[in-house]
Amino acid sequence: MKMELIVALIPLMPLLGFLVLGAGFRTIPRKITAWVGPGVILASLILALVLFFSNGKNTGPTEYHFFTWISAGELRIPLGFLIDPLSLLMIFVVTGVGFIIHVYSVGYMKDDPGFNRFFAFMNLFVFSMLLLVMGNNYPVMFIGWEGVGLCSYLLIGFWFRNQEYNNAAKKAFIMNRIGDLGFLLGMFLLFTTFHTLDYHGVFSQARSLQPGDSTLLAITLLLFVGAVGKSAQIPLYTWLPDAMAGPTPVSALIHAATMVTAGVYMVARSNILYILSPVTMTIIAVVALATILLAASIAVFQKDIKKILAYSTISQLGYMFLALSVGAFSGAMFHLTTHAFFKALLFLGAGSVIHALGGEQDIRKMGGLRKALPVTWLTFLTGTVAISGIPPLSGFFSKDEILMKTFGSSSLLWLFAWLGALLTAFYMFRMFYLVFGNQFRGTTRPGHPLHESPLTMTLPLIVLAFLSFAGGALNMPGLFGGNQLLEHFLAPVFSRSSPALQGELPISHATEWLLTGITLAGVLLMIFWAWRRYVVKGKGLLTDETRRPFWVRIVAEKYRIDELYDFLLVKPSLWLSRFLHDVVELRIIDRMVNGIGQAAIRTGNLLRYIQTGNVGFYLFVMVLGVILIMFFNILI
Amino acid sequence: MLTLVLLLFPLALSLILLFFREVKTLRVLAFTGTLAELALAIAAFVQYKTSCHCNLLFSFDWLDTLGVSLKFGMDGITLLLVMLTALLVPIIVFSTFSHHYSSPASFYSLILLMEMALIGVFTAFDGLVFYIFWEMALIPAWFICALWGGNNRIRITFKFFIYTFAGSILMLVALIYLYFKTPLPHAFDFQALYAAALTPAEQTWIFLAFFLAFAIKIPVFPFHTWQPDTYTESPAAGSMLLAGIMLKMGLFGMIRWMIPICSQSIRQWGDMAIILAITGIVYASLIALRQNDLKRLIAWSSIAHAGLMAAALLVMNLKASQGAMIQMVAHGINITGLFLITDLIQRRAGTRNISDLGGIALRAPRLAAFFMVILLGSIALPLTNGFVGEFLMLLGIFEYNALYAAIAGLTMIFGAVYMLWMYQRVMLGKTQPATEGFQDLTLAEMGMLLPLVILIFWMGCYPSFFLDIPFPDVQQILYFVK
Amino acid sequence: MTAIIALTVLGVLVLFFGVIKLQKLLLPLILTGLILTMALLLSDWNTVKSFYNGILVVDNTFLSFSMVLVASTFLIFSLAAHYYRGVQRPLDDIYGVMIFALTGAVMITGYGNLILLFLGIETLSIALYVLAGSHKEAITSNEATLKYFLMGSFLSGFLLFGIALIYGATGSLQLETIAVWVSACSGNYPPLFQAGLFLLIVGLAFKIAIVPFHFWAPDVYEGTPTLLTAFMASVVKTAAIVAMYRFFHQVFQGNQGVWGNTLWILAVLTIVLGNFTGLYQPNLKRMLAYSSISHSGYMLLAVVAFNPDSGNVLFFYAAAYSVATITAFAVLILIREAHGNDLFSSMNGLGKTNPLEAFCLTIAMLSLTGIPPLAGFMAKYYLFVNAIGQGTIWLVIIAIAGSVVSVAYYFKPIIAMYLKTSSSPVVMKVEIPYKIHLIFMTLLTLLLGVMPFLLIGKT
Amino acid sequence: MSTLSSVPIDYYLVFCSLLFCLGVIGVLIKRNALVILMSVELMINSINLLLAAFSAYTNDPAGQIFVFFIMVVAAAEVAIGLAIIVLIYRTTGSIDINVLNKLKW
Repeated sequence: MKMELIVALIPLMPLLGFLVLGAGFRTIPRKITAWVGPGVILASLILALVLFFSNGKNTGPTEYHFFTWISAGELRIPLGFLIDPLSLLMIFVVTGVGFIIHVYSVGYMKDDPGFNRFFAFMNLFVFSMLLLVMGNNYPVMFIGWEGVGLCSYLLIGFWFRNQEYNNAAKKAFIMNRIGDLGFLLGMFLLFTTFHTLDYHGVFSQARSLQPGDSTLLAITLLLFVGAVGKSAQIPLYTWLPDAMAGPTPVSALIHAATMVTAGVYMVARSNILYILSPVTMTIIAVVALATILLAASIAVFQKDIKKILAYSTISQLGYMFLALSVGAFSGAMFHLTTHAFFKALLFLGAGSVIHALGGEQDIRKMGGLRKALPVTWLTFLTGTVAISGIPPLSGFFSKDEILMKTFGSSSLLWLFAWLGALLTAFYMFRMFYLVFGNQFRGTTRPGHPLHESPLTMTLPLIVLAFLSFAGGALNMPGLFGGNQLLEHFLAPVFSRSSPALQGELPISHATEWLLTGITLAGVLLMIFWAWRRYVVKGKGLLTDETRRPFWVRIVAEKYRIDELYDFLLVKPSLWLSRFLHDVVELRIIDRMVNGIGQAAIRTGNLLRYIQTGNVGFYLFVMVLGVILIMFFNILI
Repeated sequence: MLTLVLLLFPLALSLILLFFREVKTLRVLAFTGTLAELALAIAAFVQYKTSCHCNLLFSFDWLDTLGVSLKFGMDGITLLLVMLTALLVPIIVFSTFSHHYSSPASFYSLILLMEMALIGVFTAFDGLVFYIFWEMALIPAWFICALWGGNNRIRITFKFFIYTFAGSILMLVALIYLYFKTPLPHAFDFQALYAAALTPAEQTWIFLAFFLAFAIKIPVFPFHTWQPDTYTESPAAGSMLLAGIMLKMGLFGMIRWMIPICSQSIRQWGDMAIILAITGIVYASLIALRQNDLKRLIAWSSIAHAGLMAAALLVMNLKASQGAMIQMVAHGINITGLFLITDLIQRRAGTRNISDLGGIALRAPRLAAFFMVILLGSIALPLTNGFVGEFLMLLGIFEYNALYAAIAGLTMIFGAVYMLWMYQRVMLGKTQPATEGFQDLTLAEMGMLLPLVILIFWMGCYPSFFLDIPFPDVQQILYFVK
Repeated sequence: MTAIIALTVLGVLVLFFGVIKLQKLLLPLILTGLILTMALLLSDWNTVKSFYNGILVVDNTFLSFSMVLVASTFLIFSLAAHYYRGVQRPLDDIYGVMIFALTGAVMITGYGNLILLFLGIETLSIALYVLAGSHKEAITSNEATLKYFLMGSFLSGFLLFGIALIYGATGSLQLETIAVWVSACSGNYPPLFQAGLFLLIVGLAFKIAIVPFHFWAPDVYEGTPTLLTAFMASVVKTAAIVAMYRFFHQVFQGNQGVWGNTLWILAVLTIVLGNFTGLYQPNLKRMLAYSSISHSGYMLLAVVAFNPDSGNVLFFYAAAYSVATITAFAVLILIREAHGNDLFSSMNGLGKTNPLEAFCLTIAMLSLTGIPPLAGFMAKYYLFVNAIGQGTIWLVIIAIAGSVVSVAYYFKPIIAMYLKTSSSPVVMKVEIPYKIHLIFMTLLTLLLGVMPFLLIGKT
Repeated sequence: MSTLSSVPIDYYLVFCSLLFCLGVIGVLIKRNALVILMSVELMINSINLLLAAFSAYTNDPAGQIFVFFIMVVAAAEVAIGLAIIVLIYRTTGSIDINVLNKLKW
């Protein structure tokens, strides 16, 4: 089979699925959908594997051009794909995790009237995501970039009867659009500097630039704005928690595993640009840390199981950006991958819990589900342990690597990252204990007993649990005698920027062991505390919240950031809108226009009174006219 | 010759229609006629493409004493817009079948007259002929809007007429003035006008005259005040004709007549105009945020889009101009689609007020899907027609001045805000009393919307086809400017 | 010359027919007579003759404008049958006087001597005094004729005084001789001559209804029987403007003279006042009066921007204007019959009840506004080209501003007819010939707009 | 002839102008149609005199011929004028020019 075809088919399969399901979203029976929906994703997964193994040895980048998409003057934007380790990794994450989640959804959405619509959108999402990661130039990435935004909009607002959900969806789309504008401007600046938008062209030219070049600074910052929007970093993160309005598989796929990591991918993709603009890197680092701590701290007080996971996602993304900011691109990609595994797992697990409780999401009404949902319990535990970073689970390795690299760059950064890690462990186990520990606090509806989810849901859980358990093997650090597979695999992509990385000081194994030890100790301590607090003392958050100290309340209310934005942006723009329409438009501009007309009519009304109808007057005026004419022409 | 046929066929048809009374026959005649016109347009396109870009010239010395010659022709720019016109009019005609307009004969014949005038405007290669058709287009437009419009149509359409008339008549003076500056023997032919020798001052005056005329027609802030009311009060067909095609007259005039003739003064004063246009983008978008009337909201959005196109043309670089060219078509398609949908909704729900609507998607998923697609087109999502244009235009503006691009780019955000808000209130949520018994699209209606949707994706996925049509001529004009 | 004789004879014949009680045959006689005159005029096209040692000059200017006058009269007469349907009294006097008025008008299109100018104008005016009052019973008609007479005779006094002074200054009444004298004094004219010149202008301005000598127009138009108002608005105005043009053309050999600024100002005044005052008129007839004033302003523009081509401009403009105006008056007559008044309110819903008439009026209005592709537009366009060619661009800009304003009142009837609905719709009974006549005039307006080359550049 | 030309032309000019102005003033200040008519006649006659004088001085008969024409026309005008005045008198019972102003604005 020709390579072009395979490469083309990888994204086209999901598109096909979308078209089929979309066209017949009223007619196609669920059975078929249940096969088509996941089927197409599986197909592209297999195709990806074929692609991978067929050119197994040469991991060098290969570009595929299909046709010229846009062309004007010297601007030529081909619709082309770039297959290199980075994009391959992303393809695997997207199709792999995507497939698992599709399977899960078959069970999860079983009774939903919008079954076909759901899968159509999901396929569309995968298509856009694949475009995003496969494109060989920024505009094509942008297609996917906005496409996934659209899908996220459509899927968050999937149950569109509920205007709350719709608001959440709208919020997500608009916040993304804000980021996208940054991305767009970044692209424009790229084009005006490099006169091309192909990765190859841009990077090859960029390498010749001096570090700290001001144009590059601007470019990278603008692109980063896009990343911030897409990957829910400060200040554009508030849409992600609300995005939990969507069905849980959506949260798992889009808002945990894939879409939100697009920003990370984009920065990693343009690593050379970022390496060359240290200022941006610093800014990213600051933003990332702030996000980590902010999100984690909020997560500690959340009551909605999905919201907790959402905030945890935000902070994990923060870790990825942190890694990027210290130039540990492969580390970031590694964490991206493992995170995809365990966060998807956690979401799906949460989904299974919610499913079991008939839609209940408040962890105060849960508890003691261990007996009722053994599989879910076990897999969820795996996820929790993984994300908390306890060896030998995947999360440990990826996070550990990031911490190391951070320490390598600056110990202060490391300190905050470490704090974040502790918080993570705490809120994750808090949630875990509240959901599965102690007794059941909620109420089961009659005829709807607590039950384990069907196989279509549990099987994906198990698979993901395994992945998040063993995922660490992908990139076992040298410290533990691993041979950093992923790092070597990705090396060709980041090698270009590695020369610039030589500056970083190497860390001795001793320090590494020490740091790991400290981290681990802290994490275990946190888990213990969480256990004391929520299992032994059995506090089910039943303490009334009014007696909390002020700062706690602030944190519990998410620092009132939403309110702040509402006050700073939404309200003013609405007020401005009204002002412009009622005052500027009607009172000033339109009145001026009408005023001219009315003035004319008034003049007419005045002038017509000259016509008094009195002959004497007429004669007089005429003579006057004659006299004037004579006067001006002859006497002067 | 084909050009002449293209021009006279609608005229003839509009006269023929006057002799029929029966509504059915009228509809059939009008629809088939406009389809035939479309076929003619396509034929013209093929001929143009195949016969080595000879621009199908038809010329007849009309007033040789005054250097006026009835000169019609086609180049890429023209062709694109003629095709747009020829495509949209049948759809518009089709959309009227479900209405019962009083005195249908005159209604359809006016629509055809309008089509003729529009094609005349686009195909005119002679300054005065251009002006003549420009004014001519106003009459049927006014009658359509005034005769079949809403309640306080008289005041509003009158304002529309006198405002646009006032704007364009200054252009006449400018044209005549140019005429005397053309190399001997004086002529109105556009090559001659391009060659007119002007002092900077003269050029500035002429630029102002042209700009006023076009700015009012497009409309560019702050000359837009006639537009929202007119779009709102007009019958559906009228709004579509105005927004879908007539708006393009102004933009077309800019690129065909204003830019080549007064490029110097645009370089000098253009920034003012561009700033106006860009202000208009933000201004209109902001106002659109709070509109409760569907049509009005679309009207405001149209002002925003038009502003972007005007700005793009005024920066006078290839990308922006190409973007503007394709965006003209895209905007024509999208806004027609939006008005069609509005019309469908109004006819089913009996109201256009966003606050009274809701939950239509529950009852009419097909409509929801079509609406969503068109909406995506108009908020410029990649792979829809809107994106290509906006990308190119913003890129071009960015090259001219990054700040302008940044501000103009806000349209991406605001557009999403008000459009999605509107969609949410109209289509999503729970059903309202008005939308309880909402019917989904019939096959006919889908057939009406399908061409638009296809074009939206076609232009989005493979825009090269459309970009290549005007490219040589745009390039030539811009080369001429340099 | 033959034409003038023919017309005179025709007038006499009309009266004679009246005496021998052949009322029925009056109109056929007149119409054939007019056609005959047309033929006569056409017959000596492109010949330049002068009669009575230069008192009357027959050249293309004379011929073309005479044709416009005769044609307009023809159009008006073909309305007469309908207009005087119910009237019992013999009409030979009115018709006859109309013919004589026409004769006077034709005379002053070809005068080569100020005596003939004076005679022509007086023939015209005196006839018009009679016609204005021809509706004896109506007090408005009386008032109209009184006002017209008083002002007319008064102003013709000025005209005469002007002629006298010119005579005194130049020593001749013959245009050629005056021309020689003028070219001799090369630009700086003695005050005596200037005074004469301006008094002459004033006298003619009165006939053309140029501000501030326009006062008679609205009142007299309104009071005069509509048919004759049409006559005044078309024939008289054309004749007078031609007289002015001819004087400048002959005497100053087509180059600018001292009168420029004065006429410039008069033109501005006329355009502004005519258009603005038109805005507020409640009834169609008075509105048309003001419209005619503003149009005399436009015509004056051609004289201000004086150049050899002005004749063509005036010719085309006069033709286009006359046709449109007569059409408007033709519909006005119908409306008056149907409603007893011509308020805009009484035109409501006309588009429904009488689509044809409404359409014709609409076309007339659009043509007067100057909307392409109608005659009015081409006329204005030609005028503006001519003026801008002479560099009077500001005057043109004022003129177009005026025509923007004029939209406001020209659209009043259109809006009334199509957009408003009347509580008690009256369907006007119109007999076929009249309809045909209307259609004919409307087509003429369209034709002149689409094929202006038929008339442009022909004088 | 000699007697005519023994007076300088300027005298005629001034005198006739004065007469003319008198006529004008008469027209302006009087409200009686009949008197106005007479004033107009005065104006015309002043012009006649002027023309005659000019023609005498330039030895050109045209002027004097013109005078005859003017007399004729004036007569006609007066005839019409009187007729109109009579008409007005019949309808309004007065010959005050300001009584009739139905037509205005």
